[in-house]
Amino acid sequence: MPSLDPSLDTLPKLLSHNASAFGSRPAMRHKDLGIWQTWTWAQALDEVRAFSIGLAEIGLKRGDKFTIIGSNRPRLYWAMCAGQALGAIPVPVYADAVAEEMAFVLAHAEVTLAVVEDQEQVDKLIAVAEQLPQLSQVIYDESRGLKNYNHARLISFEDVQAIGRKKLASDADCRQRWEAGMREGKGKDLSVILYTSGTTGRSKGVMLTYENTIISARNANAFDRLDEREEVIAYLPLAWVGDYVFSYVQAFTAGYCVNCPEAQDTVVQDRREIGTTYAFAPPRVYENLLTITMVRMADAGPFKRKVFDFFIRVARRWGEKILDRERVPLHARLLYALGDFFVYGPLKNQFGLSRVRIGYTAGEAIGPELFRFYRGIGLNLKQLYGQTEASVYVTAQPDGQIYCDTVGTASPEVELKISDSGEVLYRSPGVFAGYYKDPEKTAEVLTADGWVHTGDAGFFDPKNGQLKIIDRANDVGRLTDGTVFAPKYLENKLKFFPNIREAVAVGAGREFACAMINIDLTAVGSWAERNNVVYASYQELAANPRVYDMIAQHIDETNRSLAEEAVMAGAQIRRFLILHKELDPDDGELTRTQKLRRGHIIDRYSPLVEAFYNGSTDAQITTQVTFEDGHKGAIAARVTIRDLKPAPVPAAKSAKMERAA
Amino acid sequence: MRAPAANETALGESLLAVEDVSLSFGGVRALTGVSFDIRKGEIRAIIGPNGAGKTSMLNVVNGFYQPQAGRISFKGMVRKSMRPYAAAQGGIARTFQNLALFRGMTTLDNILAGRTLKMHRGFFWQLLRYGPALREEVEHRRRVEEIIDFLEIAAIRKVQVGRLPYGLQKRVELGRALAMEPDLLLLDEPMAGMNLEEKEDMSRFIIDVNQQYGTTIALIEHDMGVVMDLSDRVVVLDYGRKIADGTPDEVKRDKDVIRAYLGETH
Amino acid sequence: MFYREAGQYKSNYAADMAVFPILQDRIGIIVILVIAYVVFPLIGNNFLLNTILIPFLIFSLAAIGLNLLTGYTGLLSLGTGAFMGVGAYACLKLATIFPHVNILIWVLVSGFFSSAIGVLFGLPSLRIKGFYLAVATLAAQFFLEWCFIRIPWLYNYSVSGAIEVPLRTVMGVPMTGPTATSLTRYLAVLTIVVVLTWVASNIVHGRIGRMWMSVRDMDLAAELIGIRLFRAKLLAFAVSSFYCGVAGAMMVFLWYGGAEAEVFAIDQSFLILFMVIIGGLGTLMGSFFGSALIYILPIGLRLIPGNFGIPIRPAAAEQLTFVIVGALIIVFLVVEPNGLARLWQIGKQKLRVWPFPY
Amino acid sequence: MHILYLIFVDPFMQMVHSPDLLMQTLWDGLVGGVLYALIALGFVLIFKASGVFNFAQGIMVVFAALTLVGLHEHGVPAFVALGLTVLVMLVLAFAVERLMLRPLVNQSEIILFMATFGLTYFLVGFGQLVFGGSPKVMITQDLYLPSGALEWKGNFGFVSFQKIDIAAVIIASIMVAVLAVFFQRTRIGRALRAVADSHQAALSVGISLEQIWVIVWFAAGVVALTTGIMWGARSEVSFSLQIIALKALPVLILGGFTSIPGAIVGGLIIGIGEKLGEFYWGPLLGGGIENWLAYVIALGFLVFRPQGLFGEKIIERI
Repeated sequence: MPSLDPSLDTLPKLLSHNASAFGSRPAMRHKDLGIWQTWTWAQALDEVRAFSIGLAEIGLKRGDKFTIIGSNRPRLYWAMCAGQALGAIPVPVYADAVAEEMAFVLAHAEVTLAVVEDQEQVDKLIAVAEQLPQLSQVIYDESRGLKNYNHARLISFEDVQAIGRKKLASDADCRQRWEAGMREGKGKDLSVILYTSGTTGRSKGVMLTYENTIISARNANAFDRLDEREEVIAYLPLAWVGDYVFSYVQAFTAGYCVNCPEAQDTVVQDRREIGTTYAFAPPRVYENLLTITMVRMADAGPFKRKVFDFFIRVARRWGEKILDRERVPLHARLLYALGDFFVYGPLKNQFGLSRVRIGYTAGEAIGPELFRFYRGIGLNLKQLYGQTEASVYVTAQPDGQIYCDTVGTASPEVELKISDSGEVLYRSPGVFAGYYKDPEKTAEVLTADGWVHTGDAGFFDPKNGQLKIIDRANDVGRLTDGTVFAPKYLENKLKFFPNIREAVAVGAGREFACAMINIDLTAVGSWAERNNVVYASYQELAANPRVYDMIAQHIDETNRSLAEEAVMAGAQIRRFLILHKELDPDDGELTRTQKLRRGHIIDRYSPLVEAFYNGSTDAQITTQVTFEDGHKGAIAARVTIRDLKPAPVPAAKSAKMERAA
Repeated sequence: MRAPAANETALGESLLAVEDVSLSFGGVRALTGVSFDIRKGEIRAIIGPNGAGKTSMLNVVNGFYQPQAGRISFKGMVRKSMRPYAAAQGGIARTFQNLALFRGMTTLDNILAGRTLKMHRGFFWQLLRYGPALREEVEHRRRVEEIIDFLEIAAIRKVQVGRLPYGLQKRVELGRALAMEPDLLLLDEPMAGMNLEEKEDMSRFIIDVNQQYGTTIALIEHDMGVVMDLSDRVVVLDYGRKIADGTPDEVKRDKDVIRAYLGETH
Repeated sequence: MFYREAGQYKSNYAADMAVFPILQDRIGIIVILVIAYVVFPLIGNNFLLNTILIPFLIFSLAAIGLNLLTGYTGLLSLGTGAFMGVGAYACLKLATIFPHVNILIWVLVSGFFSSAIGVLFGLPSLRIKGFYLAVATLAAQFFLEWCFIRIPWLYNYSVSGAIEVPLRTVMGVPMTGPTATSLTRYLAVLTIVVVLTWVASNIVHGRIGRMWMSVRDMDLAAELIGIRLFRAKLLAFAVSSFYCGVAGAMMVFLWYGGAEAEVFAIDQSFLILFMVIIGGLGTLMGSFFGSALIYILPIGLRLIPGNFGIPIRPAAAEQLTFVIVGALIIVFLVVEPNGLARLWQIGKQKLRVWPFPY
Repeated sequence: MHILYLIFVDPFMQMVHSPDLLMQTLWDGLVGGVLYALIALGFVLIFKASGVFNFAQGIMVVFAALTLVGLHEHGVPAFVALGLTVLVMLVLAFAVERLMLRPLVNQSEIILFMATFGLTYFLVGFGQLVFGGSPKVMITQDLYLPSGALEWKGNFGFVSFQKIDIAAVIIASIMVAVLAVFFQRTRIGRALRAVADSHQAALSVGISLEQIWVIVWFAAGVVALTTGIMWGARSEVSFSLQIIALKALPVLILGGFTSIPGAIVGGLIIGIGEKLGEFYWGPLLGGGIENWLAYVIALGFLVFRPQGLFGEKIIERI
């Protein structure tokens, strides 16, 4: 493995380098108190140093684990760096996790100190305090509401910095000592533990060294020619490797500016104000934007709607070709230019995507139609395939070689291979050092010679040599008649409809495929308004027969498109139901990164699954739910099941198939 | 959580005291010989059936009405009656039973208007809106933004308040009062016409104001539950007379109070 | 549609509180100024400059003046005409007594005289509001009008009893009087209006503006947050009258080149009030819209029949104008009581959220 | 010293020395005042019932008179013309309610006020367009209104009363009486009074706001017509009258916007006041002070009693 220039092999070192290299360039912005508060790299270093020394003063030592809990705030990023400068290891935790989940992770990681955002998080920690004896200090950013708390183990971010500054002022060579201590850090050192809320079972702590993340970040920057001029917005969970690498490590290596939104629900607005140049988001985010678009346009005047639809069709027809610099007839170019002025430009502008040079979708496969839509309106959206264990980057699509059904070629310094069982394996400098305190799980995934089992089934597309992921290796199944059944593939197709938020396909080892649907409350809600369907709750709306009709049409459409595809034609959806509750990470149905935990869902809703196949037209179901405030309850419902006619497989195609067969 | 605060205010010295104040409009008696005091740092509730003269009391305190008889001592200074401007300068802020916002202005401008007394740049600079004037604007904008953040109304910063839902308008009005950095904050039915959630928010804000900024608060409120767990001390008016005064529990047990309220219900 | 706001972020309050925070708007303003200062002078014939632009600008300024009082502070005034008159006569006296001082300086200074008078007649606003105050301002209107006629000293004892504007040069260029070209006068008017509009926007966007609007929206609350109502109102009268005064002075010196007291009669007051209301109370932009509609429209009406060769008596044309303007006012109030400026705002908003409906 | 004499002594000396002149002045003032009162009455009616500050009242006076004369000029018999004119005023009332008030319902006062400005302009233009702009003579005889003067010689001098003026005073008084009865006795009248207090109250009486508006505007129209006839008979029918009509405003201030007796008393005070002022003090200022004296009187008055003579004291509540 190539090792790094020892003067730049840890993030704190990179920080001090940036402070001198791009001293006056913005390192971070935060929409706070109505404006974008800005910190240059020099200022950032100063903040970090003060806090870091403060931490040392209150007893954080090399090798200690400390956690970061909260939304994307400059101070929380600085806290990570400040700790790392002392040789301590940050263990960020999902801010929306309920107290118990936190307790598990923090206990498992033996965290001694926590830097949290506000009262909400402090309360969670207090709630599980007795499970965390080793947790000695809690540092909070926002003092709001904490005035009357017992401050024995509680201290504010400012105060810690104040301690640090006082130390700096009083003790002349403290600064040098800190520098020296920081320099002791080595590339091979453990830099962070990221707990993956894996789609199966309890989460495991992925240990990444500085080298892992820094090298893959470097490569990624080179791959997409990212430099200090980029603007990105940090809005994804701090504890997700994507955010860690993308808004921390890559920012430090490239020297670009990270912008923290005012609040979760102002992200779109804030992204728009900043006009980010480099975007990185799970498909869900693009999905939501599209949903908003469709919903709003539905309310627009007929003329506007006609214009919009017309130009969107133009975009579908020519957009991608133009984006990929293919030859297209003049009239198409002209039409597209018009469309760009009247629709695409404004649309991208509304979402703050106008200035995006490169947009990645990752974390989960993206619905092809969705993907094409954005490429069509001229957004250079690409796919990448990554894993926490790989410090994100496994494969990515180079500019100009974009296919909606592949995830690209191997990223720089990454070796790929497909096992005989069809599973994707890789080896790279980014490969993790192992799961924390879990050697046997590590052994399962990480081979002696450094190969990692992704657990995803895939193959190299013969047409373009790019990797193609079908599904989780152990999710791909077959129907009893032997047709391949790739649930995620179906689900993605369904999820393109703005009205469908989540879909769970079942059918492995069954005679036909079925789907459980989560409707999208925004989209269906506004549809309900327009068609004056009255409803009091999600449950009520979900049960509405007219909603069923609408969803049925969507699925018919999906079936028709499935019928087009030789392989999938057999796996059309014959029956479906609309779930009486929204799938929710708090109930373990989704991961914190909003990935479906299909296995869990299928046995959680087994009565419904059974009903699919015993032909009954509805089923009674009672489910445990966890409410916002953490306490549990149960909701019961009678869920209707609908039958669908499979779309006829086009004669020509089936004929071909026979010949092929 | 409230307990410690309550105790220390019990000994806190009096910030404002009204001594047998009487007020009448052309023969109609609104207040008759009412006396009570408000101590530094406490939350003081004024309750009573409709038409008990609660609002009139507040109007006397911040100088909107001039009582015919009685004395008002504020910060040790004794007056026959307050004058609105004097009250404002002395640090008495006020919200109103049925909103008195500047409907044509944005949330931001409404709250900024609350800073008027603290802004001094002369006319000339205002003409240029440059140099000192601009610096002053900016500096006060920062303070206002803190209040906006505190009241969680960032989203409506630049919306005309006339277009806001009732609950939010109430918040903006509170914000305008807070912008005056008052020593004494008079709240006239801060939760009137609010749903449960809004009420909870508002209660939280009131407590936070009292704790964060140590602001003394006098509030009129109908929702007994709210009054009982917000306030340190309660004074009860009925037909313009004071019929009880003391801690929430004392007042709850007082039979005059009970009668007054039962009397009101039928 | 034209708005591309992505990437326009504010990292300090000064920028966030700017009058035109959006780049595209700033560009728009620049374009307008270029047209006003370059294009019009180049293509402008006497008719355009003298009959359309100069009066349009002057009325706009007067409208701004009244808007500060009525739109921003909520004090209805029917004395605008008279306050303009004060400016005009003051300017005449100043120009006669100190012939060698730059006339434009006097045009501005004369504003202060009408401020003084304005404050004087604003005094009743201490006690009275609304229509009562409006009638009080009528007292000013008629009293001053009477002064203009009955005090010969004011019009330098000219036999006609009218103001005769003397020839004054600025740096050798004739600025006022018969020999002054319409171009020089146009540029002078334009500059004064631009500068004063800028100042007005500074005032209304700052502390004083907020003070005034507070008084307008809820004077009791304003009082209780420590605003001295009386001062605020008098200040409004002073500033407003200043603008009207300057407008009046310009009207006589840079447009008519001579005028009788009738020019400042009550009809003038009403006309300006129309402009303010139709344009939009409490918006500076509205003042321009209003003056454009109310002043330029009738000109158009008078021209149209001629252009289409329809024979029509000038008198009849005059009366027809009355009918149409009257009807228009009602129609506009019905369609958009908040004036043209509001319509403009709505349109702009639509462009900003395009292609979305909201 | 001399000026003080001229102001404070001399006028009163004159009054004493020639009481006939004084009497004449008072009479002229009285008549003028009555007519102001009538215009003010129109204002009050409308303001009470619809809260609209009807700036067009003055114009309605002229318009009514103009219509009457104009019709007669086109050969319509006087009383038919009178009837037709009344009809026109009714149509006007309907038109105003339909096209102006209804669309502008619950807009702010100033907007409605502006609308009546629009109405004013419209009527001015329209009236002239139809009947021509030149001043006209009121058809006094055809309406059997008296002309000439009653002359009355006393030992202290000689006073002349124009018969038409006497008629004016009488008719005006009748008018007021009728209105008073109408308001006190009739159901509609009571409804109108109710509206002034609260719109719901009015509805409870079983009359829609729209109807009420039509009624008051019509009533105001009729009052305007009467005023127009009287005034036209004294001077001439032309739009210069509208300036005089503005005099009704100070009258309103004295009397208060909502009080009928106030309008009358105010009218008299203004009428007499300005005549005396003009006659005895005017010369000091070179005359012509009639034009503004009324307003200054009103203004001075306002400062001491903002709510007007008969308006009740406002207690501001928050």
